[in-house]
Amino acid sequence: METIYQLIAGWFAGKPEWLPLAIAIAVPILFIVGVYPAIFAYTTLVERKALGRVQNRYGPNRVGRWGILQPLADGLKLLTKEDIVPRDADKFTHFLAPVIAVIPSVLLFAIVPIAPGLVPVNLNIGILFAFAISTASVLALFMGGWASRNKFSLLGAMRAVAQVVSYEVPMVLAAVAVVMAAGSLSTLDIVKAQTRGGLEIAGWFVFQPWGFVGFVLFAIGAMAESARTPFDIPEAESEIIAGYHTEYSGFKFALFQLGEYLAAIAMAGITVTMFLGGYLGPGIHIPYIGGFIAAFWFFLKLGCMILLNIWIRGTWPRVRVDQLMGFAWKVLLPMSILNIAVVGLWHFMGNKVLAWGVTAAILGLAFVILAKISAAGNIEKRTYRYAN
Amino acid sequence: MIQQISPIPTGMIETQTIEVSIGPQHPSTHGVFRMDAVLDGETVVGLKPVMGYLHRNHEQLAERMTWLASIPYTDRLDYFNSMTNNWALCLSVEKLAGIKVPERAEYIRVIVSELTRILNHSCVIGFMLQDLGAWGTPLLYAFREREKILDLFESLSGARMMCNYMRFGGVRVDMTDAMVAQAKDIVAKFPRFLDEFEQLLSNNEVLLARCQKVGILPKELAINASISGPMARASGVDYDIRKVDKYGVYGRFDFRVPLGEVGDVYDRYYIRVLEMRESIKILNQALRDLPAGAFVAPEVKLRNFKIPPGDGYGRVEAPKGELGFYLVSDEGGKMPYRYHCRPPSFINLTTLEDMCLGHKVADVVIILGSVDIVLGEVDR
Amino acid sequence: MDYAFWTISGITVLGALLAVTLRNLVHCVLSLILFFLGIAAHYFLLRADFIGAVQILIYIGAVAVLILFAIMLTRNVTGEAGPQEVVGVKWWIGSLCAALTAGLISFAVRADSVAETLSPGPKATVAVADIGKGFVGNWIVPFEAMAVLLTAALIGAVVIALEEVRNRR
Amino acid sequence: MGFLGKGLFQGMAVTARNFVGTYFDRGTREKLVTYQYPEEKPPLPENSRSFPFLVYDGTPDAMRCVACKICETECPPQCIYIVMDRDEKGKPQQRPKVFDIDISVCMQCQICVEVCPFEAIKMDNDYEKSQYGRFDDLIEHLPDLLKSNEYYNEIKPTEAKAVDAKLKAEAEKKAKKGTSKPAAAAPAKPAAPAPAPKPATAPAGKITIPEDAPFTAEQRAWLAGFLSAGGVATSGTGVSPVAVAETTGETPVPLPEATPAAEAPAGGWPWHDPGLGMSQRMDLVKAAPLADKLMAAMAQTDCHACGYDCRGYADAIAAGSETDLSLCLPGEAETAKKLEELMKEAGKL
Repeated sequence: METIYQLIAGWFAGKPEWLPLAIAIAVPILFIVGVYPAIFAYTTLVERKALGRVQNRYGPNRVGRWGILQPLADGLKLLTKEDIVPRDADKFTHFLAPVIAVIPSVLLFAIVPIAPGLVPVNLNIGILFAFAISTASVLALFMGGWASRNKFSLLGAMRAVAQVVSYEVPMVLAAVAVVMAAGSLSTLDIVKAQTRGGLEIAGWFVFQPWGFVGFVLFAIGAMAESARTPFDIPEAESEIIAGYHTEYSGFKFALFQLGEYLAAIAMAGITVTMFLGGYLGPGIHIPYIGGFIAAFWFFLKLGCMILLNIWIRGTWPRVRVDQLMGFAWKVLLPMSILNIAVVGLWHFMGNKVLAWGVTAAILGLAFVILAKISAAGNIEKRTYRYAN
Repeated sequence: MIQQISPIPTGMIETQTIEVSIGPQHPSTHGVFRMDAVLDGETVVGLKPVMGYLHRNHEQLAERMTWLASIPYTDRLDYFNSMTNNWALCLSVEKLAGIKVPERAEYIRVIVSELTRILNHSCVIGFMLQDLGAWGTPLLYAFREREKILDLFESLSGARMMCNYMRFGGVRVDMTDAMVAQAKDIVAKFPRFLDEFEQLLSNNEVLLARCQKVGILPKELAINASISGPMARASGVDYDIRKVDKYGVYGRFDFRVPLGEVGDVYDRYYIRVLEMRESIKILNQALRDLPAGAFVAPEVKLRNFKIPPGDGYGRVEAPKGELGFYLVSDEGGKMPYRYHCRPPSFINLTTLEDMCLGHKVADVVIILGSVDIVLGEVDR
Repeated sequence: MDYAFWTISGITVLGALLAVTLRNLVHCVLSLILFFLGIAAHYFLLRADFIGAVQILIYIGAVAVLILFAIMLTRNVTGEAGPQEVVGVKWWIGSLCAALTAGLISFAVRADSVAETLSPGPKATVAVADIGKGFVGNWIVPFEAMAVLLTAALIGAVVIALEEVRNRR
Repeated sequence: MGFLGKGLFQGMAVTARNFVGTYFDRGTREKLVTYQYPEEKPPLPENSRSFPFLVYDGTPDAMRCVACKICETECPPQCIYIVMDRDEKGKPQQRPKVFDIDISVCMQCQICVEVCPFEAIKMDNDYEKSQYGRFDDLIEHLPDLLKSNEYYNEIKPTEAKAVDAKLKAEAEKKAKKGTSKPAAAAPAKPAAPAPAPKPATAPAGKITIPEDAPFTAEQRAWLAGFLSAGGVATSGTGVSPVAVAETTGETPVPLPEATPAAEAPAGGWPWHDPGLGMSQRMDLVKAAPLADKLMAAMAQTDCHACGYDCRGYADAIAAGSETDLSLCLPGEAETAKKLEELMKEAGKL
C-alpha cells in the first residue's frame, strides 16, 4: 500500500489529496479479491486434474480445452442451485457462517508480500495478524455446524474447533522461531532476513536445521488449519458425511469451499514467506523487471506448495480424531518448543557450520525419541503364519 | 433399547450421549445400510446395525422359478463376485441332482473364481482405504487392475459383472485359447500391481496407526458367531472351505491359508493381500493344468430340468466367506421347494457391534469396510 | 476518525447488549465475539496493532472458542437453552457491577495521566519491540510470576484431566 | 521399520510414479485406463451381451420366431410378452403378433437365447438404449426388436456363422427327408416352391398355397403340413441346447431325449398342420393311434419347450413315461385341455 502510494502520489499533484490514497487502498484490495479467487478457481481445477492423474484418470476435460472453463461451469452451477436451509436451522447463523468463512481467508492475504516492498499492507505485526485472523475462521466452522441442527454437522463443528485450536499452538510456536531469527514480525522483514551474502537462495530458513523442522511443523499446522487431507476430519466424508457443511448447498457451500481454499493458499503463501524465502530468487534485482521476476518466484513457490498439498491429498489416508490431537500435543508441540530453544542456540553460536551440525543433531535426536515414544504403542511390525 | 458401555461416571462433568443414525444414506455404509450409533463425544458406546433396506426377496423368488432361472439372480447377491455365487448354486444343485462336472469345467470354474477373489480383495482394500479417507487412490488403482479381469469376464461370459456364467454341470461358454492367454497375462502382471499396492499402503504409518488394534474380533467370538472367510482367518481361525471341503478340484492345488493373530482391521487388510498372492499361485497352476474336453456335462438339460425329491447344501469359499445354498426339491422337481442362501456378508456383519464398541466414529466406518459387505447379499 | 470511532463503539455496545440479553446461549457467545471484535477494532484505531491482534488471537481465538466448547460439551446444544430468569436478583447484581465499572472507568479517564496516554497521535504508537523489552526489562518479575502461575494452572488442569481419565477406566 | 514416515514417502513415490506415468501412457492403457466414452468406445468382445433382439432372414416378415413362448416362460424376470398371431379366422399362425421386451426389467441374462430352439432370439451388442420416458419408451416392441441375420453376422461373426451352418444342415436334412418321402407318395408336386433360395429359413407360415392351385382339400392340407414342417426345420437330432457351443468350436451336445423323427405313416400326416383348427385336426386323426391324436392336439412347432420334440412328447405321454400334460407352451391352454380330454378318453387318466 505504502509503495503504491509513494509511486502514484507524485502523479496526482494537483488533484484532491484523498485520491491517491484511495487508489493506493483500492489497488491492493482489487488485487486480493481479483487475483486470489482466480487462483482459487484454478487451484480447484488443477487439484482435480492432478488428483485424476495420480489416480490414473483424466480429470475434468469436457468444459473447454483441458477443462479450462470447468471452474466457471462449477460456479454457474452452484449459483443456480437451490439454496436449502433445514427447517429447524438457526437461519441467521446458518446464513452468516459462510460469509464469516471467507472474510478471514481474504484478510490473510493482506500481509503476504509478492515482490520487494510490494505487500498489500506492511503491518509491523504481520505474522501475529495472520494468526489472529486465522483463528477467526474456526468461528465460521462452528457456526455452520451448530446452526445446521444436524448431528453430523455438530460433530464436524466440534472436530473443527478442537483441531484448529490445537494446531494453532505448534504453528505459532514454529513461527516464533522464524520471528526470533528474523528479529521482526513484519513479513517484509522476514523475507529480507533470508538473504545472505548477496545470495538469494542460501539464506532461506528452510535450509537451516531449525528452519527445516519449522517448515515441516508449520506446513503440517497449515494443512490442519485449513482442514486439508490428511487432517480433513472436520469434513471427513466417510465418517461424518461433510461435517459442518453437510447442510449447505448452492453458493453458500461454494463460499465455504472458497474460504477453505483461500485459507489454504494464504497459508501456503505465508509458509513460502517465512521459510522458502518469499519472493527471493535469482534475478530479482534486475532494474525494471526485477519486481516481476520476484513475483514470478513467489507464485512459483506458492504453486509448488499447493501441488505438494494436492500430492499429499492424493496419497495419504486421513488420521483419526484422537490421533490428530495426540499428534499436535505430543509430537508437534514438544518439537516446536525445542525448535525455539534451538534457534536461540543457533543465534548465539558464532561458527555457523558447527551450529548447523549441532542443531541438526539435536533436532534429529529429538525426532527419533519422539517418534519412538509416540509410535511404539501403536505401530507394530507383524508376521503372518500359514495353516498347515 | 441400545446397550451402552461405560456409563458416564457421576460427579464429573455432565456430558450427554447423542444418537446418530449412520446411514442409510451415508457415504461409507456401502449401500443402504444403517447403523444406529450412540456416541459419547466421538466414542461409540452403543451400535445397532439395521438392515433390510435392499431386501429383494431372493429366496422366495427362487422358489417360484426354475432352477436355471435362479442363476442370474445369484449374480445380484454379491454383485462383485457373481462367479462364485453362480458356483455356489451350481454346486448345490449338482450335489442334489448327482451331476458329474467335466474336468475342464472344474478348472475353468477355479480360474474364474480365483480371479474373482483377487478382484474382490483388491477392491475391498480400496474401499476400506476410501473409508480411511485416501480419496480413492488405492481404490482406483484396484479398479484399474479389476478392469483387466472384467475384460476377460466380458469376453468369456458376455457381461462384466453379472456374468451368469456357470450352468448345472459346467460352464456356459468354453474358454478359448485366446482367453487363456489373456488370463495368463493378467496373472503374470498382477503380482507387480500387488507390490505397488503394498508399497503404497502396507507401511503407511497413517494406515498402520488407524488400523492396528482397531476392531479386534477375538478368535472365540469369530467361531461362536460363525464368521467365515478372510475375517475368520484374520482372527486366527483356520477355516477355508477350499481346504475343508476340497470342492471342485481344489484338492489338486498347492496353496496355503494365511492366518492372522490379532484379528484387527490391519490383519483383515493384510490377510486379503496374502490371500491374493495365494490365489495367484492357484491360478498359475490351474492355467497350466487346464485339461481339454467338454466344458459342460452333456446329460444336463436346460429346459425342464428336474431334480428328484431331496435336499442338499452346497457351499463354496466365496471371497467374503462361506456362501452356501440349502435346497429342497419336492415332487415335480421343476423348481425348489425351499431355497435358502447362507450369505457370508450378513453373518460376518453380526459381530459389528462387538468390534465397534469403545472405538471412535471414524473407526466404525473402517471396521465396516474391513468386514467387506455387499448389501445385495446382506439383505438378499 | 470520529465516524469510525462512533461506528465501532456502536457495534461494540450492541454486541455487549446482545450478549447479555439474548436467550440462546450460543447466540450470546456469538454476540460476545462481536463485542470482542469491536474492542480489537478500537485497539487498531488507537494504533495499538499488537494489542489488537492479541485481543483477536486470545479473546476470539481462544476464550470465545473455549466458551463455545464448554457450552457444546455441557448443554443441550441442539436445543434451546430453556426458560431463563431475565430480570431477577442476579440481574440487579450484574447491573450494579456494570455501573460501578463504568463509574470507575470514567473517573480514570477524567484523571489527566490516563487521558494523556490515550490521546490519539503518533507518539502513542506502541512498538512491539517496546513491549518485548518491557516484559524482559522493567516488568521481568511480574512477567515471570505470571508465567509461573500460568504454568501451575496448566499442570493443575492436566492433573485433573488425568485423574478423570483414570477414574473412567 | 526404518524411520517414522518412511511408509508415507514410499506411498508418495507410488503416486508420483502414477502421476507421471499417465503422461507417458500413449494408448497402452496401462496407466491411463479411461475410455472417453462418447468419442471412444471400448471394443466389445464377441460374447458381449446387452439386450435381446429377434433375427429375421431377408425381410422382416421372415422372422425366425414362431411364438412358441419358451423364452417368455423361461425368462427369469419375466420381461417378455408374446401373443401368437392369428389370421382372421382365428387360426394360429406361427409367428408372433406381439413381442414385447421390457428393457427396464430385462436383466440381460441371455437365458432366452439359450432356451430358444429356433435360433430366433439373440443378444445384441447395443448398450445405448437410454430413453427419456420411464414407461412406454423402455418397452421394445416387435418392430424395434427385429434385426436382420446380416446384422447378427456383423456383431457376432463366429457365433452367427455357426448358427447359419447348423440351420442350413438341418434344412438340408429336412429337405432330403421331405422330398424322398412325398415324391413317392404324391408324385404330382408342381407347386413345391418351398425351399428355394433360403430353404433353411423360409418360415412355414409365410408360404401359402395359391387359392387357384389344382389341389383337393386333402392334398392342400397335406401340403401345408409338409411345408410348415420343412420350413420350421427342427426335428430330432442336432438341436443343441447350448447354442453358443458352436461358437467356441466344441461339438454340439445333442439332446439325449430327442427321439429321431418318426417316419411319416403311409398315409402321410395330413393332420400335421397347426394352421388347421383343433377340431379339424381332431377330425383328421379320428382313426389314428393315441400318440398321433395327442400330437395332433399339440402346436407341433417342435419347439422343445416340453423337453422333447412333438413326436417324442406325444409318445412319452402315450407310453405313460410323461405325466405332465401342461408342457406344450405354444399350444397354450387349448392343447393342455385337449390332451387331458384325450387321455381321459383313452382311460389313462
